[in-house]
Amino acid sequence: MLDTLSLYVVAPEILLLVMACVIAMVDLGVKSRLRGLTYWLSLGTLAVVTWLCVEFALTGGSLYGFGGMVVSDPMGNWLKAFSALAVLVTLVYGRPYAAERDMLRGGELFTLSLFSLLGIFVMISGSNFLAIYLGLELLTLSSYALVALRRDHERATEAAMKYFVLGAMASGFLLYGISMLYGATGSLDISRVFEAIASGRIRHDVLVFGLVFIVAGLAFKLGAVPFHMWVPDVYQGAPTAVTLMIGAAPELAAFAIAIRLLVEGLLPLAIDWQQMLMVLSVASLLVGNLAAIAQTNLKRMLAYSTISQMGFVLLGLTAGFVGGSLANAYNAYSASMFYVVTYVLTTLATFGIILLLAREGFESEEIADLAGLNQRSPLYAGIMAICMFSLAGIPPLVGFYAKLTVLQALVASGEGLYIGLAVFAVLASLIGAFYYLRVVKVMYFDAPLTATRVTAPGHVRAVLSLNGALVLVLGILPGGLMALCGEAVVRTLAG
Amino acid sequence: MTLTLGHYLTLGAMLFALSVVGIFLNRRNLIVLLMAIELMLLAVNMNFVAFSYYLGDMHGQVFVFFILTVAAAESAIGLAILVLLFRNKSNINVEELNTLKG
Amino acid sequence: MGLLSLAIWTPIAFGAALLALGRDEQARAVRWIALIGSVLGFLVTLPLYARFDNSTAAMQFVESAPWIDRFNINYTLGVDGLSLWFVLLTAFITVIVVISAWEAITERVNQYMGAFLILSGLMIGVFSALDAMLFYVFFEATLIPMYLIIGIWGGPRKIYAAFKFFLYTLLGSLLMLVALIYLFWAAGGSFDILAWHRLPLPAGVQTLLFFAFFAAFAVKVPMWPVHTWLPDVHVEAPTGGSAVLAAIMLKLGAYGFLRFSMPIAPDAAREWAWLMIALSLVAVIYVGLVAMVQQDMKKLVAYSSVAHMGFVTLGFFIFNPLGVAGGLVQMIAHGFVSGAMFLCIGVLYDRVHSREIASYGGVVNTMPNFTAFALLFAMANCGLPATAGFVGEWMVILGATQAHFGLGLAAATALIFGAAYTLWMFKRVYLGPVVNDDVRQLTDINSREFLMLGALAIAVLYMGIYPKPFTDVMNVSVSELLRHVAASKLN
Amino acid sequence: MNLEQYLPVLLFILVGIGVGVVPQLLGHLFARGAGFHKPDAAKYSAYECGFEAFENARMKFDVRYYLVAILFILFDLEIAFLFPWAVALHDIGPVGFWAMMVFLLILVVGFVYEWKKGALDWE
Amino acid sequence: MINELYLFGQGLLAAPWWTTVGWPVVWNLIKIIALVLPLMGAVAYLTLWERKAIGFTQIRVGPNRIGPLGLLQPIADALKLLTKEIIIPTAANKGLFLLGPIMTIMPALVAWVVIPFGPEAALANINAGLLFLLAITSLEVYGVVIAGWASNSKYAFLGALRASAQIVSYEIAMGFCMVVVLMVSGTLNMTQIVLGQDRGTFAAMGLNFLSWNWLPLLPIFVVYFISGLAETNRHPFDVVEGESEIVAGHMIEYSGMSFAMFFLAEYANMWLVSILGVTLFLGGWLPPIDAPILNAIPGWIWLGIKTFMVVTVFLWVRSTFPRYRYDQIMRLGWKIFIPVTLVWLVVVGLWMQTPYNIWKPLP
Repeated sequence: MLDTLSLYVVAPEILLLVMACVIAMVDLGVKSRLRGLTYWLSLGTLAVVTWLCVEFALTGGSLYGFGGMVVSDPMGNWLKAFSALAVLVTLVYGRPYAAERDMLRGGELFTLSLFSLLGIFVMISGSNFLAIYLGLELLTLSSYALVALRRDHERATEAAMKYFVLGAMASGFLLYGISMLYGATGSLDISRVFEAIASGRIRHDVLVFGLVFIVAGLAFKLGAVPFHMWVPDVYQGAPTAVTLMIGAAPELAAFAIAIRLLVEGLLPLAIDWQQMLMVLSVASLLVGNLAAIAQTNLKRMLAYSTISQMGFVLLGLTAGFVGGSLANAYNAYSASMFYVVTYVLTTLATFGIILLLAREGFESEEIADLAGLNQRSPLYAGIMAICMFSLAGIPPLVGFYAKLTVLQALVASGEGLYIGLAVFAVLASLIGAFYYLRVVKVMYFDAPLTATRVTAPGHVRAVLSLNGALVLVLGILPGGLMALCGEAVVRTLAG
Repeated sequence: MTLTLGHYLTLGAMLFALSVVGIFLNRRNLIVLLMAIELMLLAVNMNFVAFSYYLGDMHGQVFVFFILTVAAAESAIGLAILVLLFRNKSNINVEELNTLKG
Repeated sequence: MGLLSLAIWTPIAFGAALLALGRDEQARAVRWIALIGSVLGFLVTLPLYARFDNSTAAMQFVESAPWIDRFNINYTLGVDGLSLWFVLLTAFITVIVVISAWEAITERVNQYMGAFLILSGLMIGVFSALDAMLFYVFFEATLIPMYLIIGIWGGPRKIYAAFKFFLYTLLGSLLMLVALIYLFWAAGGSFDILAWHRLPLPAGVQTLLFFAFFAAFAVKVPMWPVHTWLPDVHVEAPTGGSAVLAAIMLKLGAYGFLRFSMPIAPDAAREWAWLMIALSLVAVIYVGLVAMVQQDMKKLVAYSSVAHMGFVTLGFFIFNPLGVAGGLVQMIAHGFVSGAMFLCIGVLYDRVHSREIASYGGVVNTMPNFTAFALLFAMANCGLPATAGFVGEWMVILGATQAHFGLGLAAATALIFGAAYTLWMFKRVYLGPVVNDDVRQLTDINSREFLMLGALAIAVLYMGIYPKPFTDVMNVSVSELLRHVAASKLN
Repeated sequence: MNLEQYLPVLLFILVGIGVGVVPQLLGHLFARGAGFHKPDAAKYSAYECGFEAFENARMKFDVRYYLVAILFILFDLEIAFLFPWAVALHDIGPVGFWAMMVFLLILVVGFVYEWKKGALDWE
Repeated sequence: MINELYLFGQGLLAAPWWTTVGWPVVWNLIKIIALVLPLMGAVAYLTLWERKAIGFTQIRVGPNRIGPLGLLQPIADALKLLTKEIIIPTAANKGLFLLGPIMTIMPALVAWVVIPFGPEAALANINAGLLFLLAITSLEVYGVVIAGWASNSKYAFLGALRASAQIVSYEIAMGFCMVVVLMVSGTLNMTQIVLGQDRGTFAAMGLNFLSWNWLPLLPIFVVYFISGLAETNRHPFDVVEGESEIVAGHMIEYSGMSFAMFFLAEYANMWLVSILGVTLFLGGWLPPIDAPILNAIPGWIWLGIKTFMVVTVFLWVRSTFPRYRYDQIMRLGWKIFIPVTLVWLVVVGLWMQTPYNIWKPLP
């Protein structure tokens, strides 16, 4: 069981775990003026882990460890690399914010971030219900604590409580579904579950019963309507740095487990879950976009925007198995993957700006707080505008290609229903364009409330600029990332 | 009367339904909410143990062990958040959780 | 790097550099760099005309490079007789716009200039793209700078106008996006527009595609009844924005009809031509009447633009060489004339800060030179012979008469409306006694404005007197297009 | 599963409850029967060193009790993990042993963390 | 003889319900009563022995008025408590108030079900014996909390909080101790645990008592014993009922037989912890030295002797040590016992990986 291969497969996780513990210990030892040490140590760890995952991904094969408990495949490794990078960027953006709000005093921010990333990693590499569940819980438990990190902040604790209750309930749903599948198939191993279901010996209604709970649990985690209630509250209530921590990297993990559970495990039931996802995504697109229009709070608006964007991701997942054929599967799943990766990229920059603007004692949460940003700081206004246009799906920004790939996957199915969905999605994103434009409007057309220039530490500024530039550059040259996602999905599902 | 798998599953389903109802209908006290969540996990455990015994497969029971642990960690964090909430708001009524709206 | 790429990326590079490096403190330098960039951008388009081969309908100056492998999207550029002049027109108008903003814009000059330069490159990209996705990217990307231009430097209701502009046009083009993706799939994984031209499609699909394209292009043109965004936007946009919008952006839609709707869905185009013609006639006549009652100069010119673009679409959908070529010539002419009209209004607005016709009267007394230019452009707008406006309208009317006498008659009446509202406005603004102090204190145009209006005046006159260079370029392409459209794709 | 061995457990629980209930019942009966049952307000009020109770007994208490409870849950669960491991230690060999050592190491990290954070300090 | 009794009972009725359900229940009830009655006696006389023992350490006689040598003292106490009025305070939560004592005494008794009094003499020889024990003793804390809460009195409430915090704190250390014992014995079955101590180098030499767990696991044994003191809230860890601070802790509002339940539970628990310690560390019913004369003595007598000795140490400790402060108690539990047991757990684990492993699994 404990062979070298297994250890090799989980090498990034091991490194992450060790460093998370080390950083926790170092944090206890250092004097407060040396707090920077843990920060840089975290960044270094994340950089190394990212590099490691990229290396793994480039080797391209699928390796199983611990008797099939975990798997290291290209899709997983890329997602891990991206999520590690996302956490790294989150920490870079979030640190000045956290420092001003006395959130660094305990030093838990870095440790908990690394642990939540560890949870993400385990989720992504899990190929067994147990491993996936444990990863999920590690992620969510760390997230609960992160949300409540500002102990004296009423809204943050309230958000934490809501997040906790609904998150725990989602885990319960997921677990109940898993228990049903376990009972029906007799295994917790995803590939064995697949085989058992594919054999056709198991009663369909039992499987669907379990499936409903699994999809509901996943929908909770992804924040799809009607399981989205927690998203706006948590986005708004959590300290912005934590909002980013919850809103960026975990989306990658949620996508990964959706693929693992639904595609790798339950593909023979695709007809059933695709229908459920369709309903979820249509509802998400509709509710997310419409509710976002009514928001005045920027974080809350972005929460609803996330809901609608997740609708798009789910839409991609529905188009994999069409008319009894899997011909469209790679296309559809890689479209979703591309969507979620680019979404995370854009979200990072968006919240990066919000974090920058949030000076001490002033959260910069209202959309109106962005007024006249263009006069105060054209660079940051430009980055924010790029992100907003990207989220709205305007070319030549990366968000456009994300929508393009998903729509293309839908249309390529060649069925009227899917083309209808594509048209619906297009109309929904038109509604979406409205509220994204409103943000741009506030930044560019309104007069500024203050004249203070926005300042940031040099490296934060550099990373933020790079991030914004990437949204644009990937919009002009999206081919590489698209090919990467396609390749990763093909290799993973084929291998 | 012998106990069959169906009995255990029914019990599990009832517990689960009870906890879901508890979460959604409870408007009074957050502690009850936490208890409902624990109950939900116990319902799942019931399922797992029943299946595990029925299938003659240990993995289900191992899973239960992990669920128990996670449930403990979960309630630990839940209680901690609850304490924070109580200190900030001086009550733990579900209905009072209304600062965040929109 | 090919000529077309140069034409696209030169202004974009300058624009991006201005955005990145420009500061308000160095407004003077910014203006000069913008001017250099726009002039350079114009100069690189000249060889396109010089080296253009009139005798073939094939794409020229073609360059191609793989862009997004996964969807077989290529960076393919090329121009034919249909698109060549628009490339030049765009680059030319950009120079004019940069000059027009020299003094009018004092805040965030670098952003203004940068936006226009980038917009120019993007629009050239639209006209020269031969890959549908490339076309779409350029087509949509133009929204961003235009949105900002309207929103930042626009009038009192700029925000309303900017949103209206953005959302109206986005709605249309998103439906087109679905159509493009469908075609990609139907063509077996290709976004090559020319390949799509040859793609056989069933009638039902053609109809759906036709209307998807219609949604995008009709809004952009704009055709009645989806034209309502245009007057609002024109009124609120800054002078340069209005000029570019009227001169070029409207042409993007009309060009789209030629490049997409008609050749890809010829059967549907023929089937639904009656609708297009009907809408065009409504635009020409009804909107012409609407223009007559306007109190706001810009609004008046905006409605007149809708009417003139009605001529264009009318010409296109009568499917004869005169009509299509006439439509194209009308597009170019309207590019010069409407741009000039808006710039004239801009000249007045810079001085008086009012666009109400009622605020003016007797401008000729204080601004004689300017009034001369204004008269020329007004005449061109009514389609006076020997001006640019005449050629296109005359060709379209002739073409329409060929198709059906009634059509020609209806189109011809529009000329009367055009003359009526343009000249009435001219009379009220420029002629008569000086009506108020604002007008009394007007100073005549300076050399910069003279240069700008003069260049446009030369273009208008040249095109009116000697339109052969324009028609020569497009003849072969137009007949090829019509031959293609005439053949059914159903089998 | 050999459930027969649990029959005495069940019975013993019943007996245990009986041992709890019966004497209390007897006590009540005796006290009432013998006339010792003489309620009065002072006797039936909560003990407060002779004072009137001046505050609700359901008062706020030190958060450290919560902390102890939370830590207890975590450590107790971890003991639950150790139980099957310990029983099987003879069979699972060095790999099993070292796997648990890794687990314990992580646990110790957590333990040291809370120690240093002062979660274990009572004053 | 026991077997004959069993067969006799089974033969009383031929009906199937009797042989499969009825008689086993009756038989088990008989066994339970046969266990509970002596246990109650032992508990009662432990109180007397406590007073006597403390008396001896303080060079006085202790109770000596009622009966010869004061031997009837416990009976007198019991009668007195039985006739006392049971007070249920007005502010109390009635149902819970009455439940508190029951929840306290029940686990203290039920735990005995798995204690082996001899090789075949456990009421329930279940495989998960130790686990069951841990589970059932954990219920103890409910009684404390319920009593403290239901009384609706500050003293009771604080006392309950203190008691429960203390109990759970030491439960961790105690749990670790049991884990270590499990490691070396490789079974949860109490009987097997005892039998496992009968082997080893010293046992082969006839010095069985040196092969018992207490020697190789000496630190664990010490921790276990002290934790046992704390678990039962005995001196020097009896701050929960510290008379000078919070009078009687969670039991303050109880009187008469209700109070007696707590009292009984405490002493039953003392016995339980002692007998458990004997089972886990001191060889259970096994004779200390492999000598025929000692082997001839029945196992339950050995068990009784050892348990009595351990219980006496409880009393001895009480009369010797001053009371700990509460923070000292918590520090001892968390900061000393847990690390010590953890370290010893690792040491024993490592030891077992070496060739010098002295604990071979039972065949």
